[in-house]
Amino acid sequence: MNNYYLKRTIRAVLTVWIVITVTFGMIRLLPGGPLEQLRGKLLRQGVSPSRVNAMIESYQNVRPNQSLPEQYYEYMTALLTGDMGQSFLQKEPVTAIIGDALPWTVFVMATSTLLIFLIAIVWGALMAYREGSTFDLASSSASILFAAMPFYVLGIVLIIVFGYQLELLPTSHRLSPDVEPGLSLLFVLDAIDHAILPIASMVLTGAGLQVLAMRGNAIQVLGSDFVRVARLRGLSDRRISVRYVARNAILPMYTGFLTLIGFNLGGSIILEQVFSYPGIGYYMFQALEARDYPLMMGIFLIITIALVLAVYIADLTYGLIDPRVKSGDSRETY
Amino acid sequence: MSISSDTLNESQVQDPIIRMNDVSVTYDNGTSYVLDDVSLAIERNEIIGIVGESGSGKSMLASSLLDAVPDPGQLSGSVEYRPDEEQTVEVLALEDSELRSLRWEEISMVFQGAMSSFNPTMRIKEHFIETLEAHDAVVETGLDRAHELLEDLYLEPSRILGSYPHQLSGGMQQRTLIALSLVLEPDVLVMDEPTAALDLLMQQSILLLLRELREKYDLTMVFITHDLPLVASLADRLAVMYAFELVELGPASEMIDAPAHPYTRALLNATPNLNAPLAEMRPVKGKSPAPINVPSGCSYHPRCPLDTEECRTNHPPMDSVASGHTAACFHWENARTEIPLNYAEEGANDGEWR
Amino acid sequence: MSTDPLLRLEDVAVHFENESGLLTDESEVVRAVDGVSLSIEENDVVSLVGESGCGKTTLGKTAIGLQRPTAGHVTYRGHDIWSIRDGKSDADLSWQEIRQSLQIIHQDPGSSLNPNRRILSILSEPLRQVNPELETSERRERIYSLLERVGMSPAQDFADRYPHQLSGGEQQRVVLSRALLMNPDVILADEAISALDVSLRVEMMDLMLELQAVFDTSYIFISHDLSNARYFTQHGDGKIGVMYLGELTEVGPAKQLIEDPQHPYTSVLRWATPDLAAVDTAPQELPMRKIDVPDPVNPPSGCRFHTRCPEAREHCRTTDPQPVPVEESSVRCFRARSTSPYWDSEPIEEDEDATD
Amino acid sequence: ANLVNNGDDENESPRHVSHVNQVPADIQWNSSNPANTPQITNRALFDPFVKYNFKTSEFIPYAISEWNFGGNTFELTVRDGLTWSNGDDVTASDIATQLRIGLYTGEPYADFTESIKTPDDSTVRLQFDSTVNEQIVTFQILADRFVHQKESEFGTYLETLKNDEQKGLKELGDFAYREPIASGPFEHDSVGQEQLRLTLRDDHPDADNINFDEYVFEYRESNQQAQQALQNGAIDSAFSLFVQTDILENFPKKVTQIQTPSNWGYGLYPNHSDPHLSDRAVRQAIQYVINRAQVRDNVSPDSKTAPEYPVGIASDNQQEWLGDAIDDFDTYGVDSTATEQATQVLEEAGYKKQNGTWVDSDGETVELPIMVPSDWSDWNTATDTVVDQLSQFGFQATKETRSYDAMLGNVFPNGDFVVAAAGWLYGSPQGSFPYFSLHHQLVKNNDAVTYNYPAADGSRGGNREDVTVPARSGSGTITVNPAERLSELAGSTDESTVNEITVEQAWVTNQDLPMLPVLEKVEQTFITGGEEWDIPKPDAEVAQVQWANTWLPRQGEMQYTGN
Amino acid sequence: MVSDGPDTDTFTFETSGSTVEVTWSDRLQDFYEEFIYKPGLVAWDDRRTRIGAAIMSIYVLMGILGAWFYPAPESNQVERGLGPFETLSAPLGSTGSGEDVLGMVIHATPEMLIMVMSGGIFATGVAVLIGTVAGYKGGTVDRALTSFSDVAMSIPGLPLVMVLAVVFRPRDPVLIGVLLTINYWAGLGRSIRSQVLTLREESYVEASRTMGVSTSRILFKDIIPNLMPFVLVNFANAARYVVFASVGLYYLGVLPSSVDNWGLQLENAYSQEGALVGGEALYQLIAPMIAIMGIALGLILLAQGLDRVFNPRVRTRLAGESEATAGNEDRETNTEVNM
Ligand SMILES: Nc1ncnc2c1ncn2[C@@H]1O[C@H](COP(=O)(O)OP(=O)(O)OP(=O)(O)O)[C@@H](O)[C@H]1O
Ligand SMILES: Nc1ncnc2c1ncn2[C@@H]1O[C@H](COP(=O)(O)OP(=O)(O)OP(=O)(O)O)[C@@H](O)[C@H]1O
Ligand SMILES: [Mg+2]
Ligand SMILES: [Mg+2]
Repeated sequence: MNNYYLKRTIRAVLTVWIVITVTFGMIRLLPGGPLEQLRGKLLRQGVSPSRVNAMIESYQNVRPNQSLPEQYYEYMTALLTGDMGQSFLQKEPVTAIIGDALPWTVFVMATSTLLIFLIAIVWGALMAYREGSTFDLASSSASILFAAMPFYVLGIVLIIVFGYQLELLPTSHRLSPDVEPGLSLLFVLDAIDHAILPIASMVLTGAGLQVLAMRGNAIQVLGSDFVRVARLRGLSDRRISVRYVARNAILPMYTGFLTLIGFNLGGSIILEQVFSYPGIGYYMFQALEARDYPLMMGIFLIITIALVLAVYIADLTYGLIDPRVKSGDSRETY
Repeated sequence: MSISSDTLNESQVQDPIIRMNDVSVTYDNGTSYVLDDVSLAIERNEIIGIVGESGSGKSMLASSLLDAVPDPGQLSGSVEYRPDEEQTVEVLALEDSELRSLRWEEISMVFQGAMSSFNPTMRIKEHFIETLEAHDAVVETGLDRAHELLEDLYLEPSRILGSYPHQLSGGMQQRTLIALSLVLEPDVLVMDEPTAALDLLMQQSILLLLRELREKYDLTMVFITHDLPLVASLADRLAVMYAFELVELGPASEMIDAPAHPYTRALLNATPNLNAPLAEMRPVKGKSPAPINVPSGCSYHPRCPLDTEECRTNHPPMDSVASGHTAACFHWENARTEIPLNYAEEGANDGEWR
Repeated sequence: MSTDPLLRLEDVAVHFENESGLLTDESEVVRAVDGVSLSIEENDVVSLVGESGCGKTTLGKTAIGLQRPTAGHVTYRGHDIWSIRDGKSDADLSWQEIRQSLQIIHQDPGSSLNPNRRILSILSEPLRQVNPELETSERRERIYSLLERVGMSPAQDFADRYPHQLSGGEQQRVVLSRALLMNPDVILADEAISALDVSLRVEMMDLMLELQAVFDTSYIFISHDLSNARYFTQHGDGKIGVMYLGELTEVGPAKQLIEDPQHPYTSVLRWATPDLAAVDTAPQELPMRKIDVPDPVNPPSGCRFHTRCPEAREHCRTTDPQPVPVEESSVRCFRARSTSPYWDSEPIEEDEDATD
Repeated sequence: ANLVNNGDDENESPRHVSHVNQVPADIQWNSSNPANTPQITNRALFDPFVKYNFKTSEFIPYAISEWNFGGNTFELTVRDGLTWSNGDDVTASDIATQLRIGLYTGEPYADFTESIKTPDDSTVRLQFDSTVNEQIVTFQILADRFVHQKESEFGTYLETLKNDEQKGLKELGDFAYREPIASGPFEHDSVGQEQLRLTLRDDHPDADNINFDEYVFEYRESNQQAQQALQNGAIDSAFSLFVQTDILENFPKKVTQIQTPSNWGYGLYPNHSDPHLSDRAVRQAIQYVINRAQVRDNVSPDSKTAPEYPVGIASDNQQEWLGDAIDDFDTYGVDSTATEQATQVLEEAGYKKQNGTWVDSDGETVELPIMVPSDWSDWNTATDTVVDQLSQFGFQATKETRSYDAMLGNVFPNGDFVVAAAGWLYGSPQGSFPYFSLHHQLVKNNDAVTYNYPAADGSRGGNREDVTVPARSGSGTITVNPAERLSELAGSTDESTVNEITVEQAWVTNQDLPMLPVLEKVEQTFITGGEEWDIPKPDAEVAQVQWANTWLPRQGEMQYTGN
Repeated sequence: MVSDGPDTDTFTFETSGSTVEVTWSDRLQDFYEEFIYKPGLVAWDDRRTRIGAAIMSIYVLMGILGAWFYPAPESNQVERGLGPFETLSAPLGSTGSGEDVLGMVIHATPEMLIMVMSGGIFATGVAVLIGTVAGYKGGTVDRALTSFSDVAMSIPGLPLVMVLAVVFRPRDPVLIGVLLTINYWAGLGRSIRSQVLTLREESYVEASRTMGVSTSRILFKDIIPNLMPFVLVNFANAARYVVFASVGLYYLGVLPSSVDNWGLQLENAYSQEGALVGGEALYQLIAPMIAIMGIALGLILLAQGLDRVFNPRVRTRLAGESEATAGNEDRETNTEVNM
């Protein structure tokens, strides 16, 4: 029993470690890796070599003259103490930038994903109940249409309509200029106000296929023997729809839900760019553009960890949700 | 044909608890009959076995009893519950809520495939509780009864109730399902191939337990199977279905010893048997018809060795063979001589093994 | 080669270990087959009967080399097939030859035919294996002729269909044909008729037996139904093996086994087999103390049947009976020998042997 | 609607809202730290030494109230009554500290400055090691410089620099100045992700000219966002905003556009180490082929101009400095694709057209990938058009994009390009004085681009070599050394020498084309007037400065008049 | 019937019917039946596939014929800033630098189709390869391949792709397609593996194994054909992902703008033409948007309908062949897609 959890935990940690190592190697082995590029840049700006070295060291926790394994060791030990180095761009510790940006991204993405699944579950189940009706047909078509739209395209449309034409909603930033973060109603409302369009563009485009998936699941469950027996047993429609249909139809979507959160974090790069929403995706893009390797790697790592964690949680908890799975082994997310 | 069979049915059954009159089930807007004009009365407290090949309409018959034919099937005819009593219930005319309480409280049903009859995400106990609650029964006493039922079925009640369906073996699930179907003390238990997926030992064990349950709880049982020998020893009466119709009905012993319909006889001969001489087992030739093109006249005539012109054009009515024994065949008298049984006549007595 | 049986299983055991343990070693071992010895001669028929999960399939697959035994040996014409497989044998027999000689027919004919291939293509496969140099047209001819032989004519029409376009009986004939086209020595028929309608079973068994003569094969016939096993075995003049929880409890000629069961478990199976002639006799008591089979992960000590055996005594609880020959049979029960200490021990008291 | 009410309800103090294109919270005000230095906000926080007026071409005294050029000295007088926001006076030693730090951080005046002294509390004196041209000194010391490094804050760095230059540079470069002590009329109040709030300082000498209490910079990341904010009145002014014609037409009437020369614009830097681009004929052909007027019209005819003569001098100043000689210069066709001339120069140089594509004498195709900053949309449009023009002519031209940061960081310093888009002029206000832009083109460009021009400085991939071009008048050729000639100019106080060298070097650029000028930009500054703000006409003299929205308040020319 | 069969002693391989001969034209005919006619019939039977196929054909036509015949976009080919439907020479209007908007849409199609194909083939190809080998071989091979895809899957796709795009600046559409799906295959490979794990236990696979059929033959004959519906559906999904991701990356300027792309068109309309603020240039935004949504719609519809093409049940029924066994379940594949 516990054995599985332990093994799964070790595997998750191992995966993160491998990803760190791979990215570390990848960035370093790229033609003219970060240090080379940075060195070249600083040297040409007329900065003296010793200063260049000092700067690189502070940027990356890595001494440029060290051998690769030594650099790796130092990088890893620094990481373990929560030190991801300094951003070239912001001259701030990477952890500080991530600490500031991450909650916003998580807020937008977790809300979006949650909404996607809520809508998918309710709507998909309704469609399944009325399979073949006009409602079903119209909803199916709408789902497919929305799914055919990339979220950033819808984002642009929403910006034009609600931001520029109707001027109903802000098109950028996390907050209005005057609002200070804090536990005030104003702050909360303003934060929501700014997140509406990004969330809407994620939800509307993301829900389509999930709705169809839920519909399929629900139809399958509706046709199953145990629902028929439950009807014969005289259970109320309410109970059947909640405990029987919904519960069993949602099960296959559960892991998808958690992994989608992780996946969407990656999508935040485009979303936050479109909405100028300074979350981790926004900074990731900036870092990418400016070759700000410490920041890039830091955010990359965070997203990876989020993804691994999502899958990890999905695997560990699936057993709790679906009693048929003993301790997860037989049914894993992937 | 229906008038005579009705009267016949009535004459055989003294105290009917359910009576089906000319029940038909059609699909595809009436173009395909999957149950064709079946009339049958079920005696209170009897075990009636309904036997037929796969696809012959047995499940449809069972579902009709509870007005639970799978969509989009059309059910016609009438099903009366307690037909000769004052509060006769016309099942097919019931309101939703009335139907809801009739089912499981009066007539309950065990499906083929117990595995898929339980909600995989709920413990067994919850199935019992929700059933009790749905029928406004007192949960405590209901659970006590469940305990008792499970014990009667050779199960450990506390362990079973605390398990999820997948944690039980097939035989356990089947017995649990039977307990669940009896928890509201129904009078009639309809079982559609309750043991088809189990091995013989488990089947026989369950049959034995059913017999005990019938005694203990005064049950009427409708037992549906494609395995004639299996029910033969359990049932009081046997009904044989062929191509969506009843072709023969009679007391179990007579149905085995002296079946009248050629199909019944062929079926019995095709059944591997511990005692019959090996050389005399014969398969039933040909295929049973699909619902869309049932042969005219006697639907069995293409496979029947005795078929005549009459069989091809006329539909044989249910003819009384003996008291309480009817068969739908023009030549049932010939059948007894033309189609000898491979076990009863001579091979029967070397089967004594105990 | 002369004295060696076609196939011999010596003290074969198959244990399935459920994956586990980097750090703990609480792995579950399912003892699917334990200490089974059995031999199959040329043109033989051996039936295996027993409850669900008792290890019939596992034993059968071990016999035809689809499952590697955890312990014991499986020899084919005197050669250990797994050492040939591993290249450790110097016998002039290749794994490929063994593989071709031992074939299987599954329970569900539907699922043992690839739904995406037409019958012709499915049946070409064995010929391709056995006779790679055969011309396409000749291959076709052979297939057509065999199809007609198993009663599927016009063959050309059937050969052109997909499996789902055949009825269950026809599918099973195709499966049988496929096995036969390999020209095998042994065919494992794992519940090969259970999925068929009652009325088709005899026909199928007849066909199998009839083709046995033509193709010169032996059968290992698995069934949970004693009457089917009897029909098949008695026709084929072979033996029936009764399995319980991974062990062979009784092996013997069909007639003897059915008419004079030695092991209490065989009697139980006998009881469970419906008897048309005995319809009128009053229902008997359940001839067992429990209905459910114990968990094969923790099989009961001593005689594995003792938890359910109506005749069990204290001796059965502690000591594992060894097979003893009784006439042509071999029985794994103390009762088969009148000198056993069994007879002196106390009957088991009901209450205390609650498993789990 | 915004759920949030802008501004505090009870305190309805008038304020001016402008925009900033950096995240305000990230800005730090130490200009010696290269990260996140301010682009506009410093102009409200700190007073400029002086202000350059484009209409009069003169410096207006401000924080430096007087300056005196003495051949090899330069004296600055600090404005009387000027204070820091913490109450201290702005003293000569504050200014000296700032200028001295510049000696270490590589400010151009470091090349000729020997010492910086403070004879008294309000005077700073720079001593040069040789004679320097007055214009150059004035531009280099006064233009674009702000009173921003208070001695009490930056003095320690200067001390360290004196003792250990490396250490000092590192410390200074790492110092993030987040709560600046202001010298301007507004002081730092609060800052967040979205806005920077400055409040009026009553003790500033010009505080009386200002009748609003706050100067707020709101973060608008992109052009579009700033345009929208201006359109719907969310901001009152915007500096240096690129606005296309049709959008301009949509702006409310009250929004005034002030156009000033930027002395800067889109041009192409050939990499002179490229086998083809090292060939003058190819550069000239390209210049002939590019139809600058068409490029201008495609990008935005209102805010771009097509320079008449491809020389290293801004359009506005060409006539003034080149005088009659201008007629000798080649225009390379402003509003046409001069196919004939281009073909002619190429063929003379041994190139030929093969299957519609130009190849050199070895049969190698002339490939012209043009690298352009991806984030600058107008430059992308310009490049698209240029690419089309070049392709039609038969060059194999393509567009490549990199972020501007990447160009600055990699492409430019490493010379990692064939043709790069970059500014071909020096920029305001120095760009008004030809020395700077000629020096920029010929010797040491401002963008630190390694363009490998042989005559250029070593830091730009050159060797300070001589250049031979056809003589401007008559036949024959002249050979000059641009680096030497321009430093001669820098050291000269003689007007005719200055003129002569200017014309000569302009001629060299015109013939040799070290860079290929395409467009010049008009700086667009927007201020909302109407009912709310009282502002001058866009072409009023006082408004003709760089980014008037921070200058007009000091002059009392941007008054709040009501809601 | 067999039980009544006359001779049970001898059995010879003889055909009772006409002689069987297979000619090449027969084979061609067979091939046409199996791979073109019947799939086509099935596809055509389903409304979704029909629409999807129609949409995709439009794009293919646009990519081949359109790009061939329609003039390539070029600045100043027409008047600047034309609105849509004003002139025939630029039916959808022109940009501020006088490029024909329709031309831009059309000429972005060929590269997009190449990207989509290469990305789809790469993603599904690698997934099938890794999934089937891992699933069928089991043991160490399985563990190694599974760990490999685990790690590949744990690297966030879009960020990874962006980093690689920035570094390698791929221009070749084939390469871009591959790059975009650089770890898309991983999740797919895992689900293929688990399907193979089930398929491997199927009786018919065991039968093939028992006959001694080689592993590769089993994979190609028994396993992969059964995965085809799944693979096809996911091919379409991967293709859609490639469309979305490539347009997004072109829009952000992460991919080098060496070819025409709808993303570049969007970005130009957005940031250069002021489509947001002014509203006049909105049509320049709408044209590429419709192009993007159209192709995505086509791919989704195809994916939804495609899995039926490989379902022999549906196929034979539609081809009018007899069907002996009852039960004609039409499978609906639940498409679960990310992005
Ligand atoms: N939903 C349906 N639509 C159309 N025909 C149906 C439907 N359900 C069942 N049938 C047909 O009705 C006929 C009778 O079915 P039924 O399930 O009663 O057979 P059965 O005797 O119970 O067979 P089995 O032994 O296989 O359970 C069959 O031919 C079947 O194909
Ligand atoms: N691959 C396997 N891994 C683990 N346990 C297995 C495996 N195969 C079979 N078993 C277990 O071994 C035991 C014997 O299985 P087997 O399939 O041989 O029984 P059987 O007699 O054929 O049963 P049935 O009649 O149900 O087919 C069962 O308990 C089964 O759960
Ligand atoms: Mg049924
Ligand atoms: Mg088995």
